[in-house]
Formats: sequence, C-alpha cells, structure tokens
Amino acid sequence: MSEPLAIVEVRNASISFPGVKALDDVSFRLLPGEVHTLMGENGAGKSTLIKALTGVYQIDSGEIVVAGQVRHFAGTASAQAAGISTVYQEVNLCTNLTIGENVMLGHEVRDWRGINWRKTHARARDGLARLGLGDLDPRAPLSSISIALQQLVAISRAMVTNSKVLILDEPTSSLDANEVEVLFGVIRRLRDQGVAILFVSHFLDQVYAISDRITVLRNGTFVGEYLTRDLDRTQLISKMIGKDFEALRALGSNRQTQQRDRTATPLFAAENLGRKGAIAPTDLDIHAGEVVGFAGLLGAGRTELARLIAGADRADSGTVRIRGEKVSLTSPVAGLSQGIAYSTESRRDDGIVGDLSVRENIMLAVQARRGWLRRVPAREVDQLVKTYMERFSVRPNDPDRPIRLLSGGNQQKVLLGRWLATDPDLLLLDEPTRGIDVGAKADIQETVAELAEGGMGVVFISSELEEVVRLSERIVILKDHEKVGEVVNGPGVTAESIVSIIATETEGHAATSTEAAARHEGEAS
Amino acid sequence: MNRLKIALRTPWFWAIVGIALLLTINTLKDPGYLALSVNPTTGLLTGNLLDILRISAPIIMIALGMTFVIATGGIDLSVGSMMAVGGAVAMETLSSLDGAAPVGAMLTAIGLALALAIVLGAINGFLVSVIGLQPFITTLIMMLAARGIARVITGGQNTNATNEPFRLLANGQIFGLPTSFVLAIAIVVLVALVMRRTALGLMIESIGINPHASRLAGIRPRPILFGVYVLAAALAAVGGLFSVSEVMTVSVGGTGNLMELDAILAVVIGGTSLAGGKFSIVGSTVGALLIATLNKTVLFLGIPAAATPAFKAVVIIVLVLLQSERVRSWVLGRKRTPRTPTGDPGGPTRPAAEQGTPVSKEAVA
Amino acid sequence: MSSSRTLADAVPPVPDLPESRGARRLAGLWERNQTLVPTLAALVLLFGMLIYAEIAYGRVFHAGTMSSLLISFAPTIILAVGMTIVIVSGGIDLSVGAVVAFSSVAGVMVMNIGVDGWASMALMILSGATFGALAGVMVQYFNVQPFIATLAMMFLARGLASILSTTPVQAPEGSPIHLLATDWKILDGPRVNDFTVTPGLIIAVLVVLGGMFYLHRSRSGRTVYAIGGNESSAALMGLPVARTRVGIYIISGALAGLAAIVYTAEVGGKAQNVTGIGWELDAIAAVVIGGTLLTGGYGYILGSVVGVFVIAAMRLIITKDGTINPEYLTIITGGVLLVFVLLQRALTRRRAS
Amino acid sequence: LGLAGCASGGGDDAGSGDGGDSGDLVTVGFVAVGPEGGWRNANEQAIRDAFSQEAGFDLKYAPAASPTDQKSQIDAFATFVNDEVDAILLTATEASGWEDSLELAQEAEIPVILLDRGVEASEDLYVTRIAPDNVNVAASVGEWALETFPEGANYYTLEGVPGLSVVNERNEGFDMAIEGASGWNKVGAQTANWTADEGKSVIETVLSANPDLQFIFAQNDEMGIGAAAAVTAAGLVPGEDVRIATIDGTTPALEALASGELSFVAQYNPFFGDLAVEAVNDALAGEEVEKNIIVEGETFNSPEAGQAAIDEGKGF
Ligand SMILES: Nc1ncnc2c1ncn2[C@@H]1O[C@H](COP(=O)(O)OP(=O)(O)OP(=O)(O)O)[C@@H](O)[C@H]1O
Ligand SMILES: Nc1ncnc2c1ncn2[C@@H]1O[C@H](COP(=O)(O)OP(=O)(O)OP(=O)(O)O)[C@@H](O)[C@H]1O
Ligand SMILES: [Mg+2]
Ligand SMILES: [Mg+2]
Repeated sequence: MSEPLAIVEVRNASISFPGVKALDDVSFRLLPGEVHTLMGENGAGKSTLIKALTGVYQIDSGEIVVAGQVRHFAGTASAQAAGISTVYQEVNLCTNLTIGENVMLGHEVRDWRGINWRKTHARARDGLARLGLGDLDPRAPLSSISIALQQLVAISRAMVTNSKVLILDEPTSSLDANEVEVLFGVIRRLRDQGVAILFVSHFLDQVYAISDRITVLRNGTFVGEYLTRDLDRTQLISKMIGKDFEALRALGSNRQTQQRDRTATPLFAAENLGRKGAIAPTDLDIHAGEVVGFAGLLGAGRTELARLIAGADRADSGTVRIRGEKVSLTSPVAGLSQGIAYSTESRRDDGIVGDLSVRENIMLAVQARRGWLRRVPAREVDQLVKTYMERFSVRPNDPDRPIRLLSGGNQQKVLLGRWLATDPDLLLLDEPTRGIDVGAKADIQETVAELAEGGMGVVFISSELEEVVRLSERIVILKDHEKVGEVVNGPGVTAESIVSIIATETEGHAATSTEAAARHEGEAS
Repeated sequence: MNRLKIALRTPWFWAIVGIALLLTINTLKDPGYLALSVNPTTGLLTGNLLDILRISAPIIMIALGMTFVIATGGIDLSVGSMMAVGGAVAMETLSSLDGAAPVGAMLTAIGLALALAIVLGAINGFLVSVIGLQPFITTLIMMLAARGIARVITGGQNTNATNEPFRLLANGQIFGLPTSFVLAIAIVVLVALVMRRTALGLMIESIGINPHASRLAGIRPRPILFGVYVLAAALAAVGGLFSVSEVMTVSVGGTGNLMELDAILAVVIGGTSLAGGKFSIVGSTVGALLIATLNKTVLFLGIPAAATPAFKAVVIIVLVLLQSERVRSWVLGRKRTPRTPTGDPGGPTRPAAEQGTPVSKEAVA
Repeated sequence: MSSSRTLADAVPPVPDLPESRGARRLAGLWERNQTLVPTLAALVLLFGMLIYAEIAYGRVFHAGTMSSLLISFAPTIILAVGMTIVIVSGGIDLSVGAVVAFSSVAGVMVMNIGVDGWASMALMILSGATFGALAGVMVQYFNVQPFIATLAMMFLARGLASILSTTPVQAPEGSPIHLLATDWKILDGPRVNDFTVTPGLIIAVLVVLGGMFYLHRSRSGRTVYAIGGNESSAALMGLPVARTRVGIYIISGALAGLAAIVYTAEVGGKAQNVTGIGWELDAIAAVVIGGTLLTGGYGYILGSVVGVFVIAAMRLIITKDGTINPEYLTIITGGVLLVFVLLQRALTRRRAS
Repeated sequence: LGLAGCASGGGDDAGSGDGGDSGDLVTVGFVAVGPEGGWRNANEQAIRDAFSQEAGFDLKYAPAASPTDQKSQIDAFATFVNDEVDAILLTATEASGWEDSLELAQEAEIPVILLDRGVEASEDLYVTRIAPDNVNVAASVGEWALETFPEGANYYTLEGVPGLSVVNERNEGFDMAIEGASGWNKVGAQTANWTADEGKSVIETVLSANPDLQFIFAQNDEMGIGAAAAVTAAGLVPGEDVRIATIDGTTPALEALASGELSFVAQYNPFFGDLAVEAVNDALAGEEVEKNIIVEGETFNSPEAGQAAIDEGKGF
C-alpha cells in the first residue's frame, strides 16, 4: 500500500518526569488527509506525546519531523506557526475574556486603528457557526457558558488558522451525541480537504466512527500502529491494557431491574428544591441502595440539581428530608455531615487540590469531616489510601506524588477515592467517567453497582446515556433547568427511548408516552 | 549525593548558605566576629551572633504569621503597622502604670497590646473572609489605619516608659540566649505543633491551593481565613513588643516601618510561594534569621547608609535566583527535563520553582 | 485546503446546537458590561466627592484648582497607566517610586556632566526600562514572583539613587527639561484663576491614550489580559507570553522614567534620592479604586485615571478642610479607600478569583 | 466641565479669604510635614496653638502624605493659593523645587512665611524664614565635643533618613566645628532612620568592632537614646566610656541627660508660634519683616542642666 509522506513524525521520542518515564522511545506518524486516533489507558502518555509534539514539553531524546524537516518547537506558538493547531485536554481558554476574544486571541483583525473589534467578532461568529454555535454571542463572557460549549469554543479557536494538522486531545469528553455529530462532520470535512487530524478519545464508538488509523500506547511505550478496519474492539482493548480482559465482557451486564419498595422512608427526599436561575423547584426521592441516573442534554441542569442536593449551592426554595428528618443543606460541610458526598464534574477547578499529594487528596474530605483539631491517625490514612489506590489502580502508585502530576484519568480515580473514603450514605457522581479509560470505566461502574448493593444511595450523572441506562434503577430526566420526567428502568428503556422523551417533552408537562417505557412518574413543578 | 540533591532542592538551604556566607564575610573582616564573651559588668553573654538572634526575634514573629496568610493565598501588609500598635499600647500602658507592680504592669501591657492587635486582625479577617475583599488592598488599608491608630494612642509622641521586666524581654537572657529569641522560638515551635499535629496546616494549604475544591471537600474556608489574619496580627504585636522593649520607646513612625517587606521576603526565601499553598515554618524562620543577619552585616561592614538598600537588593536577587530551577540546573548541570506548563493541569496557580517543577527550556524569545 | 484561509473556512456553517441558543441573551448586555461597573462606580463617587468639596469649601470647580491638580498628578497618572497594565497581567510593580528617584537623579547628573538634555531624558526613560527589564526577566525566566522581583528592584533603584547622591541635584539652567514645565495658559482668569496646561500634562494625556490603545486595540494588549486571566491557557493558546510579560515590566519601568522626567521638570529640574517614596502605593490604590482586580485579568486604564483623581480629590478635601489632626491622616486615607472597595464589592457580583 | 463658568465666578477680591465661613478671621494655610517625630509634633502643635481662633486666625493645617513627600506639599500649597488664603506658612520637606509654587503665590499676592526649613529660592519670593539654625545647632554639638575631648576622639555619627536636607545640614554644622582639630577619627556614620531601636542596633554592632569608641553624635534624640541603650548593654557606662550628644531636646532626652545617659543635648527650639503670628500680622499689615528670623535654642550639657530644663518645662 503506497502511503503519502507523513506530515508529522515523531521518532523514538522519550520524556521523563521526575520519577516517571512518561514516554519511552515512542514513534508516531500522522499522514495528511487521515484521522489518526491515539489510544491508551489513563496515564499511557497520550497527552504527553501531544505536548511534546507541540513544543509544550521538550523531548529528552528522539526527534520530531514536520513536513520532512527536523524541528524543535520552543512553545505552542512556534508549533502553530509551523501549521499545527492543538486543542489540549483540559480546556485552555481565558474565562475573563469574551467568547469571541477567546476564539480570536492572537489572530484579531487589525487595521490602521489597531484591532478592529467589529470585524474580529464577525470572524469569531463565523468560526463558531461552523461548529453549530452561530447563536452564541461572541461578546458574551466565556464564563457564562458551560464547559461543553467552552470545549467547542476551544475547537473553533483551533480552526482560525490555516493549519495542516489539527490535534484534538479528548475533545468529546464533555460533549453529547448531538455535538459529537457536529464535530465529526467538521472533522470529516477537514480530513477530506487534506488536513491531518490527531484525535484522542476513550469512547470506543467514537474512535471507530471517525478514525482511519490507530496508534496504541501503553505505559509510555509504543505498542503499535494499526488501520482501524484491521483491529476489532477486543483486540484494541487488549492491546491497550496488555492482556485479555475478561471482565470487560461483563460490561453492560449489570443493568438494574429489580423493583423496589417505594413506600419506605427515602434516604433523601426533596420537595420543591430549587434555586433561581439554576434549577426550577423539583421533587426528588432517593432510596438507600438505589442508583438514580440524571439524564439530560448538556446544560439541562443536572449539575445544578446535584449541587443543590449536596449543599454546594444554597437552595432558595424547598425542603429536604434525610431519612425523614428535615435538614437544611447550606454548605458542602452540612451535606457532608449528613453523609452526602459530591464528586464534581470539573475536576481541575472544583476537584483536585493540585499541590497536595495523592494521599492528602484522598483523605481531605475525611479530615474535613472530623474537623481540624483531630487529625486522622496515620495508620488509618495509610489504610484508606492503600485501599482506594489499589481499588482503582491509580498510576503511578506513589501516594506522595502531587496530584497535579497525575494524568487526568488518574486524578479522577483519586477523587473517587476521596469521596468513598468518607463512607457516604448518598454519593453524587457528576461525570465520574469523563476522561477515564475503558478498563477503569468498567471498574467504576462495577464499584457503583457494588456500593448500591451495599445500601448506599447513588446519583449517577453522565453524558453517556448508555452508561446511565445501564447502571441506573431510576432515571430522572432534566431539560432546560427543570425536571421533566422520571423513568423506572426496565426492559425497553434504552438510550434512544430516553432521548425521545427529552425530545418530546415540553416544559411543565409530564412525559406522556414512549414506546415501551415501563412506568413513568411524571413530575410537574 | 542524594541527600545533597534534596538539600539543594530545599529552598531554605540557600538561606542557610546565605547566612553562612554573610557570617564568613564578617569573620574575614574581623576574625573575632563570631566570638562570644561574658560581659564583666552585666554578667551577660555578648557577641555579634547573639545580637543577630535578638534582632531576629521580631522578624521571626511577623514572618511566622505572614507564612500562614501567604499559604492561604493572601498577603498581610499591615504587620509592620501592627507592630507599632502593639508597641504603642505597651508603652502607653507602662508609662501610665508607672508606679504599679512591674510584673503586673507588664502583663497588663502585653494583654492590652495583644487584645487590640487581635481586634484589628479580626477586622482584616472579616473583610477578607466574609466580605471577600482582596487581601492586598484590605491589609494595605489596615497598614495605613493601624499606623494612624498607633499615633492616636500615643498622641503622636514617641512614648517611652520604664519597666524592668518588660525591658528584659529584649535585653535579658535565658541560658545565654536573648529572652526575646527564646520566646520567639518557643512560639514558633508551639505554632508549628498546632499546625502539623492538627489538620490546620493541611487545611490552610488546601485552601491556598484550590479554594473551590477545598470548600466542596468540606473545609470551611471562612474561619480558617479569619483565623490566619488574627494570628498574623497577634504575632505582629508580639514582634512589636520585642521591638519596643529594646529601648523602651515606641517610635510611632518608625517601629515596624516597612517590616512587612522583611517578613514577606523571609517567607519567600524560606520557600513558601506567594501564590499560596505549601508552607514551611522552618523556612520562614531561617528566612527571618537571614534578614536579621543581613541587616547586621550591613552595619558591621559599615556599608554606607546610602548603599544599604542596593546591597540588600543584590543579596535578595542572588538568593531568589539560586532558588529558581533554571539557575539550579545551570549550576548543577543537571539533565534538563521537560517543563510543566505552568499551572497545568493542577489549577490556575503558577507552580513555584521550589515545588519541583521541571525547568523550562523555552528559548529566550 | 490550500485555497482556504483558515481551517474554519474549509467547513460550512451548520445549524445551531440547541444549547447555544439564546445563551443568556437577556443577561447579555448586563453580563458583558459587568467589568465596567466598578469603574463607573468610582467615577460616580469621584463626582460626589468633588461636588461635596465644592459645596463645603468652594473653589473646586475652579480653573486654577483644576489645573494645578491635573498638572501635579500628571506623574501619578503616568505611573498608574503602567501599573494598570502590570496588574491586569496578574503582576504588580512595587519599584516605580524608587525608579522615579533613580531615573531623575541619574538623568539630572548626566545633564550636569554636559550630556545633551534631550539625550539625558531619553536615558532617564531607558534607565527606567532597564529596571523593568530586569524585573521582567526575573519574573518570566526565573519564576520569581512579581512582588519579590519588583521589591528587589525597589531596593536596588533606591539604593543606587542614594549612592549617586544623597543631596538634591539641580539640572543646569537652560536644560530642555525646564521646557516641560512651561505653563500654557489656556484660560487667563483674574489673578491665579487660570486654566494652565504644561507639556508634562500633555505627555500624561498621551500616555493614557497610548495605554488605552495598547490594552484594547493591540494584540499584545489582549495577551496581557489573557495572561492575567489564565497564564497557562495563554501559553497553550500560542500567545507570546514570555515576550509580552517582559514587555509589560519594561513598559512600566519606562513609564516610571517618563514620570521622573515630568516630575523633575515640575519641581524646577531638581532631583533627589528620596523622591517617590510610597508613590507605588498611590498608583496601586488608584488602580484598585478604578476597578482593576489585583488578581489580574480585568481592568481599564481610564478607571485608574479616575482612581488617581479620587486620591487627588481626597487630598484636596483634607487640605481644604485643614482641621485634621495629623494622627488621623492615614486613618482617613485608609477609610476612604475602604469605602471605595466596599462599594465596589457591593456593586459587583462575586467574580471568580 | 464647568471650568469656564467657574473661572469667571471665582475672581472675587483678594483679602476676603475664601476659607468657607471664616468670618473676619484671617485665613492662614499651613503646609506642614505631619507626624515625623517628637520635635515635629511639638513644633506643629505650637504653631497650631498660636494661630488660634481667639488670636483671630483660621488655620488650615495640611500635613504631607509622608514626611518625605514633597509632592503632596506642593499640591497643598497650590490649593491654598487657589483658595486665595491670606497667608501661607510653609515647612518644606525639601529645600529645593519650590520656585514655581512661590511665584504662583506671589502672583496671587499671598505672603509666604517659611517655618523651620528653608527653601532654595530667591528671597523676594517669601516674607521671612523663621527657624532654629540646623547648622548652628549642630555646630554647638561640635564645639562642646571639642571642649570635652581636647585631644580628639573616635566618634560615630547616627544620621537621619539619608538625603534629607536636615541631615546634610547637621552634618555640615558638626563637621565645620571640628574641622581642623586634630585627633578626630570618624569611625563611621550610618542612618538609624531617626528611630531609637535602629540607633541601638547600629551602635551595638559598631561597639563590637570598635570597643574604643568615645563619642557618638546622634542627629536626633531618639537615636541617641537608642545608642545609650546599646552602650549600657555592652557593659560600658554612657557618659564615662562613651559620651553621646544629641539634637532636639525632647523630654525623654532631657530625662536621659539628667540620669547621665546622654552627655549633651542641643535644643532645636520648636516653640516659635508667637514669632510666626507676629510675622504674619506684620506681613499682612504691609510692614517690613526681617528675612531671616533665627530661633534661639539652648544647650544642656550636664545632668543638672537637664533636670532644670525638665523642671522649667522646656522639654516637649
Ligand atoms: N508535568 C508532569 N510532571 C510529572 N509527571 C507528569 C506530568 N505530566 C504527565 N505526567 C505523568 O506522565 C504520565 C502520562 O500522562 P499523560 O497525561 O500523557 O496521560 P494520558 O495518556 O493523556 O492519560 P489520560 O487519558 O488520563 O489523559 C502519567 O503517569 C502522568 O502522571
Ligand atoms: N459552578 C458554576 N458556576 C456558575 N455557573 C455554572 C456553574 N456550573 C454550571 N454553570 C452554568 O449553568 C449552566 C448549565 O450548566 P451545565 O452545562 O454544567 O449543566 P448540566 O446539565 O449539569 O450539564 P453537564 O452535562 O455538563 O453536567 C451553564 O450555562 C453553566 O454556565
Ligand atoms: Mg490525557
Ligand atoms: Mg454538569
């Protein structure tokens, strides 16, 4: 098979960080007009490879060849100048600026009076329109839109230059199906125009839908480069994790079907719980031992509802009862002391405490609940840390490493450990599987099921509807910051059926019919 | 070898090197510099080293308080003025209680000074933690106001007083060491125990690194923020007491003037990042000792008054550069490692050099 | 692909995603102008102060008073412009007051050894820029925190100024620096009630305009905001962070040099090592009063100019009142500052810091 | 911005004063230094007491933003000129840089009287300068030192904030007095920023390297008191082993003199409010005023003299 010349090539690159060899003799090539996916478990070195390629990190050995020339990029700017546009894993935009400025920073349209803002915003609007964001006001502050939209804004930013290479590190981690479709449309079109696209995702479906070629990394080493059509999923997964993974077959088998006695006093009962501008007053019950999924499109208000339940935001209406006792959840502390643990969706801003070690991050909530005066005894800490690092196989297995040096997925695992360590009665998981590799995802799902079995109430929020459906016993459907329905899981409830409920639901009305939706507990405010 | 490497990465290691260097220079000028002797008339041990320890006591106090404020991501510019307030209250009290029992008068003076400083620190803490004002501007306001309050207390005069026990704070000795220094170290040890034996230190660091995440993890930021400003003010008042007991006079314009800068320098030289987060109490103490040594060295070498700030500047610049990874790797010729893009993915703060951030190799564009 | 200018041009627009629709249209205008609120508040308060002073003491809206205020605060305005840029980038520059001292002493001494007056003034700006460059390099390349780097520069500049001379030095007669203090009477009222303008004031106005152009209409200026908002994002966006940040400190230093020229001219060509003690705090206070966040990312030059005038108005009121006990002076200054920041706090929503 | 309108409205006649509702009082603007130390406090208080309402004055007191900040003084001066006060009292932080301001006052026909510190400007621009003479006072210290140490001495100078004209003048006066005398060996000079604790710190270090120090010239009382503490702490006896002379004459210094810790205090007399009132009245009446009014100060050279001064209330 004759192949065109690689536009970007990494030859035998190695990078070490103190204590970790993040890349070990990795080679990689990117051909024009193809979508190339980089696969690997959390911490395999995908983001590191991308950063090495774009001059954020300098490689210790090996070389980077762009369009046939060996290059040493001193920073993102010079990589950009060489025609490589990149969207990094964590959304890297400036929330103090407007949407339009974020898209156009460094590329503003100028005339003799300096920057011409009218034209700049017009260009920004135009760029946004190509990702289906034509309705966003480029003059609105970036902080006014959700993480998902920010992710799309970051992608439109990468498209304001005429690049030959577009690198997208987990661009879909916050996006829903709709948005992914739009993005893939754009990617395909760019590919057809000869742009080389490097793509990272943990969603196998997406990988198979979009990519032409796959490179697999494992523990910082190069495993192989394959044509997507030559590699089936099982093969891919075993290449990633390095062994046949039987447990993966269990994936999707633990759907909840049992019927629950709903007359018992619920673990958590909210009546008219609401907050202006965030979520309309909502009734909600959560029973012990139950997994309740929140479904909805991005921005539907799932996070907002979860924050109210956890006490992270203060509700301005409604009452909350825990095991029948009326409580007021005015702060996260109050929630925590009622046995409610809340794992947030934005790991970097609201989750990790970057410079603290993995150990300290795991025990932080436990310690906070005990108060400052009584330190958690060292033995207990070691025990907890060991348990959860093993349970989620956090890598590298070094509890004293500052958490900010872990890969994104591993940070997420540590955070789960933090919340489980508090031994909560009610666990709220907001996007716990975002950015987590297949193996770990299965682990987490399994853990959730186990926890519920053990009597914990779990709220599970995920943009992946399949996952919600697979795990939840009951699914609360939200739309436009309002609860529009509730479905008890059972045969016939599928991601599609949920989507169609969302699609047909109009504000204030209970869901009426979906083909086989077993039972419906319509809720109107 | 490995130990050496760890030492070289410890920021206050360089402060110790700095102290040693300054002492060496002084010894070169006068071989008897380090000698201690018993003064026949006073019966006390004397020597330049003891002088350094003694004048370091107030700096240690304000640097200690500053450490925690800085660790929470704040800054306290008012500690210098707070020293003046403490000193003013003490002197005013002592001079009005002139006839009373000396020890009782001293305790009253100390109590009143601490009480007022705590009130002022509580105002700082309230404005920062409850109202949510920025620490820099809040404490800048307090810096102005507290200086004024010190003036009001003494009616603008540089009040003096006599009280033998109080005078001995700075002029007495315990086991041959200056009383104020011994007290300062005792306070440092006490505070360090409280910080590290309880979870307070961890919580302060956590808030300084990521306040949002800390709140969600169940840490109450308000009482902690409030507390660190109160602590800083109280410690500054103690520093003020040490300082005025030297000559039993408070100079409402001069006591503690610009000392907040000394404290901040001591903290930073000791390895606590101004961005907040991990703090080092030992580091701040060593940093304070360095500042004291530097002040005394300037005097000992007889550097002209005019050149003093420039000399200080050069020492500071050399020290902070030595602490930076870039210089360290030049000096050690260590293998160059990739750079963490600042703040990624650990949050919005710039990781300080001392946190083991690999060095940047960006070309000097 | 080669035919398209950008990647975006290569793909057609697609229908809008549901959630982007009406992204807070209503809130748009208010939201968009949130950052202006503190600045506007400062402006309103400034007028309140001036009107109060006019009613209570008279002769505030008076050509003489106004022009002496403007002329006298010209150096502070110049410093505040530089300080705004530095603070928007998330830094701080404590060295400006000391740099003014060094630049003026060095500049006048150079004039005295016979160097051409204009060249000496260029040297004054250059020496300021050099201190800025040193601070900028320390901040950018050696990871030294701005507070510490500029504090070191403050000590250095003050020390070097004192080493040069601890006695006032006087620029030679006929040196062109005196021209900068020429009074141009725009309005010649009776006695001293003239509206006067000096070249120094005009320089300050030009600096303000230049600063506004830089921050709002140049790419480099936008990079300043990006750095202040999120430095690592700015770097990953491919913005020239290193160059811009060193540049910011150079600008601030150079403006301090310029302020030194204007001030030296104003006091008749005299320069001294004790000049400018505490001016950095005036500049910082002005910037804060003007609504710029000390944490960086938000702020306006014009706000800082308003801030300077607030400080000027406060001093004017204190002087005109004339009964304030000196002990209370700093308490009052602190109190006024506190009122401003509290009002701003009340007016603005909590913004992510 | 309404400037034009005001410009036409503000031109009322001179002499009426514009200081608000001052009635028949004479409005006097006092451009002052503000809280600097004991001496300054006493001096400015004396001025404020003398220009009381009972004496027919409305005194507007404007301290500088900080004791070294000439700029804020220039601003205050301009404000007074614009307000067309009847007279301006000026204690300049700095001697130079006042010409423009003084010219403006002259254009507005406002008499300016300099208190304490002089300015470098043509004598036509101000009415008079009322001040103790720094050079003279420092010279009196020098003369006493010459008498006390006929053979000369190892001496050290504690200076104020470097760069201030007071510091330069006090150095000048002392150096002038001992010039030519033999045996005077200057061990060094350092700033102690006018404060006692820094004075102590400096001297303690100096003594450790120069145990044979005989004489300390402290440019103000506070630093001298600090020096005395250092001498005592070193096990030496102030007044015998090391003699200390200071300038100012504050009460604490007189007390220290009485107890023998200081050996000589030269008073820098702050009490010249009456002289200032007189000068203002004369100037407003159009009478000739002497260009240079020197306020005489005393010197105290023994414990007895110190005690006597305290008893007579000469301290402040
Ligand atoms: N700046 C850094 N300093 C030290 N170690 C780092 C740094 N960045 C990454 N690492 C380590 O390098 C390894 C590879 O991380 P990388 O972020 O490339 O993983 P990834 O494949 O992108 O994982 P994920 O899917 O979780 O994003 C991890 O072990 C991580 O802990
Ligand atoms: N912490 C926050 N502070 C301020 N506004 C927020 C915060 N979190 C979310 N929002 C706003 O609320 C709106 C909805 O948020 P979001 O998209 O997170 O909802 P969601 O339904 O929970 O979506 P997701 O699928 O991401 O969980 C967004 O416009 C967002 O800007
Ligand atoms: Mg990654
Ligand atoms: Mg969400």
